Amino acid sequence: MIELTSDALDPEKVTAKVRRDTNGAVVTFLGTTRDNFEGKRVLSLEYEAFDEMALKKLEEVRQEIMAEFGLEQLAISHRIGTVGIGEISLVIAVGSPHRKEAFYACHKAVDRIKESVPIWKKEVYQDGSRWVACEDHEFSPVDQTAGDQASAETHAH
Amino acid sequence: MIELTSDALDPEKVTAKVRRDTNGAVVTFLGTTRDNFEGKRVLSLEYEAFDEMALKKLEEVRQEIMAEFGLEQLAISHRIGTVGIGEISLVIAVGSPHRKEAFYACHKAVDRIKESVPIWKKEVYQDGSRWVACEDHEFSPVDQTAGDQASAETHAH
Amino acid sequence: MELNVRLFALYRERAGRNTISVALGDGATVADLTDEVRRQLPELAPPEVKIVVAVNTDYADYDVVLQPGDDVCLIPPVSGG
Amino acid sequence: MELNVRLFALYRERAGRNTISVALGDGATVADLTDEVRRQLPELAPPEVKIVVAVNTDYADYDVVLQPGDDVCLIPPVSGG
Repeated sequence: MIELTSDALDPEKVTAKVRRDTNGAVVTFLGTTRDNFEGKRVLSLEYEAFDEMALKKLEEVRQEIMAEFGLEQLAISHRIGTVGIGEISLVIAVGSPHRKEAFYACHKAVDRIKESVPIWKKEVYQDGSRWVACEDHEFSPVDQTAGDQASAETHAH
Repeated sequence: MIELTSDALDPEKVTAKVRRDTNGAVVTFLGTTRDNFEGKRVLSLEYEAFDEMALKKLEEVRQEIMAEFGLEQLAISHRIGTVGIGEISLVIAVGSPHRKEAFYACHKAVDRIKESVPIWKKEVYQDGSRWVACEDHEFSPVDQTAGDQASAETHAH
Repeated sequence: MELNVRLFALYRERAGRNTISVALGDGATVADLTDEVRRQLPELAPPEVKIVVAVNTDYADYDVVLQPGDDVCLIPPVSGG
Repeated sequence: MELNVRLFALYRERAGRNTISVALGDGATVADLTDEVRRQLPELAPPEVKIVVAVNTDYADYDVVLQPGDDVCLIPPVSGG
């Protein structure tokens, strides 16, 4: 149910993993690469992961969220390497008997992944690039240590 | 962006309608038919719509939600007729620059549809059937009149 | 005036037909219509359940005055999704 | 003990390499490690930014005592998703 891959992600495949006859709701999140950042045109994104730890942390997030909402189906696929504009970098699919839990669990899973999993994204511009820092999130961090960090700075090269 | 059809729904097609290079998030909801209701085995579901009004109300929900969350991409497909167990009866896809709005808008769209659009679902059992009544919802109803109704009763035939 | 009232789902099944014909005086409201419907078809809905009415594909309050030629539909509790 | 510390993303680029070698005394903690890293590579992070450390693929508090052979990695601000 956890995947880290340099291949293009297939949302249909990830969603299929959480479909069950006992479930009435499936909520899927797709993270897609945007073509702009603060008015600057983004050409592509490069994702890098600390693979062993990222897989472990993704599975931890998965287990925590499932336990928290009493769910049994949650699948996560994260892409690494170069991801073109408009392409999918992250797919999270949650299956649940009822929709409320599916929505909350999926939303929280995205937030947790963004704040606790060692994956980094670099925006590539015409005239340089920038490692993106963790976005603000609505749910309290899993690991407060990771939240202490200031934003990564822009640096041309 | 609004569809009422007796054909099988294709989530990929609905999601594609809301993908944009300016969007960083897509949230998709699939309503799927469950195989049980209060311990009773459900064989299939039959959806009936007051077509003209349902299409109009679906478009109203779409416009309201987009205005409320400042979004431009929201697609809804609802299936009618016989829907087998585990099959998809509803697809809602929301595209947004940021994930929070996408999650909230999609969740609210499902709730609004369930409380205000003239579509009815009948659960078919081995020994009878039952018209399902509107579920509880978290958001306040669009039209209070529709909320006044008591549950439909079970009736064998 | 004579109005053709359309029935759906639960109400269609309870009435055993798709439409009923209702005769109303000039200036009759939606409330007058549901009173007349309940007289004709007491089995449609228990007295404590409000019958929701759509006029010309919009939900209509009980004080709305009906016009000849209005498209009137009875809307049982919805359950889409 | 001598530890090979792995660097990723922003830190890797700032250091211009994948790993650095850090010599520490017995009983050294994660805090001692980051002090030593900052001495070797002051350009890695501004003083006000805490350097997050993973030991054996888990986030480690600053008072954790390091052992020879530990897998130590420096984790710049994450930004997956």
